Amino acid sequence: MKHLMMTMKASVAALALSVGGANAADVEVLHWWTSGGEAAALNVLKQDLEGQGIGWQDMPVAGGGGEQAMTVLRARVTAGDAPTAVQALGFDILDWGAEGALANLNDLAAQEGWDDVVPEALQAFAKYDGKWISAPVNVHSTNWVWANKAVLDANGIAVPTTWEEFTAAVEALAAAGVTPIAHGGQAWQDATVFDAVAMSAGGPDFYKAAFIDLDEDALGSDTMKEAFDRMAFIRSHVDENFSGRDWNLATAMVINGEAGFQMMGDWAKGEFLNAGKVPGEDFLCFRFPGTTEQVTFNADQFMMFDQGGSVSSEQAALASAILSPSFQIAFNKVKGSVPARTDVAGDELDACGQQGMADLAAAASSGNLFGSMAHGHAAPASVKNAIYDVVTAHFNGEFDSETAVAELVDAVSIAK
Amino acid sequence: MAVASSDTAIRTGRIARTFIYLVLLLFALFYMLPLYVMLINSVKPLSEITGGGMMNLPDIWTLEPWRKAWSEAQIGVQPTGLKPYFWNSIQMVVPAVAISTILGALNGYVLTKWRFKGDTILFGLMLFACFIPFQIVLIPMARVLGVLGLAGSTWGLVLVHLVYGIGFTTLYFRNYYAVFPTELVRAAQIDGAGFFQIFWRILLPSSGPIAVVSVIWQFTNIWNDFLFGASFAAGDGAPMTVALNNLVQSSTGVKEYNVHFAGAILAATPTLLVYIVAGRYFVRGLMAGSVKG
Amino acid sequence: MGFLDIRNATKSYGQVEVLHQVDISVDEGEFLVLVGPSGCGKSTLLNMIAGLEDITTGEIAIKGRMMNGVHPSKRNIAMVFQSYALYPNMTVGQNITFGLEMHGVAKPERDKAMADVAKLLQIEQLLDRKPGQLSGGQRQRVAMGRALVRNPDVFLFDEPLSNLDAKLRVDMRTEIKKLHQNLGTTIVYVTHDQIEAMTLSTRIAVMNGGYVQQLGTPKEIYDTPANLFVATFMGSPSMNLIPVKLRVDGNAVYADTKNDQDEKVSLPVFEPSATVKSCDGQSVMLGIRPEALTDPEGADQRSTHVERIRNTVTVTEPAGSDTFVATTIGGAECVARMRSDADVAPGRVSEFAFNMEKAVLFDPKSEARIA
Amino acid sequence: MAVTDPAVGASAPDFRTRLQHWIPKIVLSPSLAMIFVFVYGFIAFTVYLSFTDSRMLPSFGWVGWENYSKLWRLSHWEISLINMAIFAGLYIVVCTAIGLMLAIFLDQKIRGEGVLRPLYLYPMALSFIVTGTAWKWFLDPGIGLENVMHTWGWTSFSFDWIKNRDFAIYTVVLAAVWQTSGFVMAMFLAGLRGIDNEILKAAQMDGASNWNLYRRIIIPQLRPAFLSAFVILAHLAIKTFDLVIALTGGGPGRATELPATFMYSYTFTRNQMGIGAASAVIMLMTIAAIMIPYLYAELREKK
Repeated sequence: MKHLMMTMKASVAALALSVGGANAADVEVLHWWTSGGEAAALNVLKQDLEGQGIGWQDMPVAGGGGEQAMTVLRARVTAGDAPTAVQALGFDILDWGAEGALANLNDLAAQEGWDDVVPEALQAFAKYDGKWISAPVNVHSTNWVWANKAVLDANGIAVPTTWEEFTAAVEALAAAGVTPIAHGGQAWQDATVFDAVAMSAGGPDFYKAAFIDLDEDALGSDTMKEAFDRMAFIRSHVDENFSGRDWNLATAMVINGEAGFQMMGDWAKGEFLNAGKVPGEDFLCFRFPGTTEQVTFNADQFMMFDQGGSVSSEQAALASAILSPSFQIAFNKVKGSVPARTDVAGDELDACGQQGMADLAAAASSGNLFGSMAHGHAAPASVKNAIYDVVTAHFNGEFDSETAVAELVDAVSIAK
Repeated sequence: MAVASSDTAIRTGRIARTFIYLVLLLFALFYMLPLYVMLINSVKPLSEITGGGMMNLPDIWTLEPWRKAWSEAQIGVQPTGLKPYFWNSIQMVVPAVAISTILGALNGYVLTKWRFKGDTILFGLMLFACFIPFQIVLIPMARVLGVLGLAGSTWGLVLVHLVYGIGFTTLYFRNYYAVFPTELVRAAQIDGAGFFQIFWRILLPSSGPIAVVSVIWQFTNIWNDFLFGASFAAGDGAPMTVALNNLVQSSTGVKEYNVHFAGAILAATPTLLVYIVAGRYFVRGLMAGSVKG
Repeated sequence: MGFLDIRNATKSYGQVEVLHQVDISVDEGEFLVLVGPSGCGKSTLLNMIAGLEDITTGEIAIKGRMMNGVHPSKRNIAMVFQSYALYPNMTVGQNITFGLEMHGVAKPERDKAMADVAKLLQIEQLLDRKPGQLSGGQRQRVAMGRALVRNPDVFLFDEPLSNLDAKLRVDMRTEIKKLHQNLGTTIVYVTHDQIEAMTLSTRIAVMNGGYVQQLGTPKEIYDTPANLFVATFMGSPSMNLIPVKLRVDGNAVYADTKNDQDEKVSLPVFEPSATVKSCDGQSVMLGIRPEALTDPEGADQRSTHVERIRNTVTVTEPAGSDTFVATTIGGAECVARMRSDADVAPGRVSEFAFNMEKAVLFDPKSEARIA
Repeated sequence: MAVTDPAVGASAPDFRTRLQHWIPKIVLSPSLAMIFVFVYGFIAFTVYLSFTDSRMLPSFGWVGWENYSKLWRLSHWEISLINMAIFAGLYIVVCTAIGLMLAIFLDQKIRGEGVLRPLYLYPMALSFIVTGTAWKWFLDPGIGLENVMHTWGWTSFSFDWIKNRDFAIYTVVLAAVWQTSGFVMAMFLAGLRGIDNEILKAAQMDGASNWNLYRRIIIPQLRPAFLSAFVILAHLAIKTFDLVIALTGGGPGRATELPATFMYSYTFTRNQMGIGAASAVIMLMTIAAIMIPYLYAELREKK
């Protein structure tokens, strides 16, 4: 009993200072990178820190693209026991920033010149109110198409660069008896495709107006209806069993030559490499037709929770290690994404990776880099999920395109 | 089971019996199916799975996925397998099951043998508590655990499972003790036994069957819980289900289904064992009270 | 002041009073039986004596020591339950000594007490068995052993024989009576069986509806029941009740009614009291037990007041030692207890002898006996 | 005389008696305290949250009924309620029917009962984190049952419910029934074994056929088992969450959303805690509407 009372007192004191639960010289890291390659890559970071005498308390919570981890994070923060660093995406970072729960990394950022090397569109999610609050690890771009080269060659199809070429290619594959598009019918996968389709249908300005500014006119426009019509086209060229399928099983269809294309983020590359395929020879990677200039992205970052008003030395070391060029390359080589800083050399990456880096740099400088709606980098979670609802309902035939547009306007207005 | 029904009065004809056996076997197949899928795929190389034919027997049999799931698979940044988390779960489950069963037994004892005004209402309130969806308690629970200084500790988890299990254990024991002769308690009182002596010497020795029901129920629920385990355990103190989830779920990584299934069966082994070992007492326990009301 | 005193004890559950103002004083060595139909409050009263139920108002004292609020184990009582309440997980020996163990009696003493009791009840060979392995009669003995070993001031029995078959019940009844005579203990015994009450007790409290209807020796209860309830509840077959009209004629009082041939019948009341005499012209109930309504040859030879009535026999029930004969007098169904060789047959008119010395009168409105 | 205590003679209850009087309440109190804080306290907190503008974390700006009006405007919520009605209704009825049937069949002195019983019971022991995947595969027309039937030559066989918006909810029922019907079977089996055989013999003397014997004599006597099964099943139906997440993720589209998944998603992944809390309150009220009459009837009867 006495012991309990003491623990209580201690914890109340800890709450008052809002100090995390990990030991003084430890960092506790909440993340959802538990699959083989990702975890191994993260282990690089762990060893780096341990080399500096900083212990690493691992707190992995996988599931649902970080949804589980975010739930757990809320429980931890509510309990007054926030982890030191937390993997997070897009608006979640800004929301935590708005809660005032995150540490200000500006000193470190200035010292290491983050402002100059991290693309502006990405900075929008790493800074809140002018303060750096998280350390970006990578940039995933989501508007990739993955194709089986043998299948394309067999049907005499070149890499399509416009929507028209794409529809022709798809129909050619369908005529040849191959499933044209491999797709997994989960809300986030539907939305990933929708991102790219909307971008190709209406161009970057439309994309920004609709998904970032949430402009009602754009959301309710004929262009949006066109986007939904294109989704319907895609829906009619996926196989019957698409519903509920995991994305990597869809990727396996492309790998096995059962399907021609898959629209998926750059993490799909890992599946190809894992199956022993070589980029450019066995499989092709290219931007979704009609979005060749643009890059929609999502970026993994590590938010640093406030440790009593200042950045602890462990956090600084962790953040510094995350943004170090060597880690950026080592990690992204495994992850399939590209480094969050544009100043590192990409020689070690494969062909697709190098193209990704080049695209990113180009898009960043030409103002064509946009946060992905599907991955929570365009609008807050409530809006994102509201859009998911409509896109998925439409994709599964619940709405026709016209209804979908009306529902979209309505859903976004409720969620805003 | 050779109780009570050794003298069933019902006789069935030959055709009816054949039909009954057929139905029973069909259902046995139905219940076995998912386990079959899991077992079969846990002994195949990954290439056979992604190559299709998930219902087929393996071409190459391998125990590699099992070894990997147990001791090598990546759970967090380190390739520890499920092994270390097994012990975490045990540390959490054993006290939580033991305490909730004992408290449930004591509550059932009080509510049936030491009745007082308003006890029925209190019991109703405890029973209704069983129905609370766990998702809604997550945030306030986190706060309370934080204030108690139990956040991120095994004892915090034990407390959580205790709170949400006690309604059920109380229900089981109450129904069981309701048909336990009150005269025995009165006789013991006259003999000079006190509250705890009566419980310990008279009721508890006769509570075997219902204790089995309570333990099975609690063990299964607590062992399989994910939400609380993920939210209230610190990283390396996480229970088995959280580790399993980390093994199985990965949004953007390669999915090794054979390892996942091996891990799933490993994680389920203790509960399966409990059902197989204690299963025969289970029906007896249910019979002894909980369904008689 | 008696050995066990119950003074104005009442019991209420919330607003409902289930036991009203019970006043009983029991002397040392007495065998008090509480008898009545189920729900009459007899078990509640017993539980109050045991301390298993609170006393709402009033007092209960044993050996002059106030028992209100005293824990059952501190009252130095022992109780035998209807279901025997043997602890199923303990052996017979452990069952018997459990109470001693709880009272901190040392093991050697316990064993000796157990051996004595086991010898007394002839259950030595059962000591290592579990209650589940015993027959009904054996369990009954063990339950009594458990009570005896405590050597209490008062024994409480709660319908201890009702779970036994008929033959065993009679045997155990005799055995309990012997134990009482040999040990001279004070016993309070609850039963709904009036024969048990009559055979065992030194005094009976007949209870109904939460009231003690009559408290007295078995003879008093049987011969001079205080009211209609006691009259009908005690005795088997129960007392005949014939509606009559009282007629005072000088010093004599007659009970007038009609036989089943519609002839007027006048039965002279034996030694009428002043109260009876004051009831001229009133309709009352004449109570007469079957054994006081016989064939003329079977009538009590010592009785000087035997009246004869001719009436039609409706049913005869030969019971071996006696023959019970049903007839209708004054519109009421009556049973006469005749000798087994009495010359009666259904449908025939026979003579019925009334032993008026045993007859009693009741006021039908208040149901009380007119003394 | 074994024990007497001449010292005590006062009319006030002695210490031990008073202690004995309080011990039961003292023993009960920790459980009650826990229930009151962790269940009823939290329910009160949730009710309060449902009237606030909480989004990511609880906040305490009062917004009145706004969350409720938003909630009832969401077609998503409507779908999840309809699904709940379909799911709970079917799940409870089918589980009860299968459980009862298996129990009756198993009660016919079946050889191998000892093997069959654990086979029926074991699904309850598994968590859905992974059996969900097994089910998903099995139900998937491309790789599961339909595919197997096709390879066996029955090419017209079609079983694609999990991919079909109108039928997907039934696959959720199927998997849920798989998990709990064995447990219900055990409850009924226990009930059957507790029935007095003499009654059955008497009924047979009266010339009742087996069918009538069960319909008229045995099943009516299983009332307590029915009630217990109902409570357990109703409680599991309301809490069904993992199953949907693992099996369909709420899809295809939103076809298998249930209130529990709705609440979780609004509270935790959509940062609309106020609406999530409002949906939780509606859920609790529904549970209360079903359970309180039941509890009232059950507990009053036993008194």
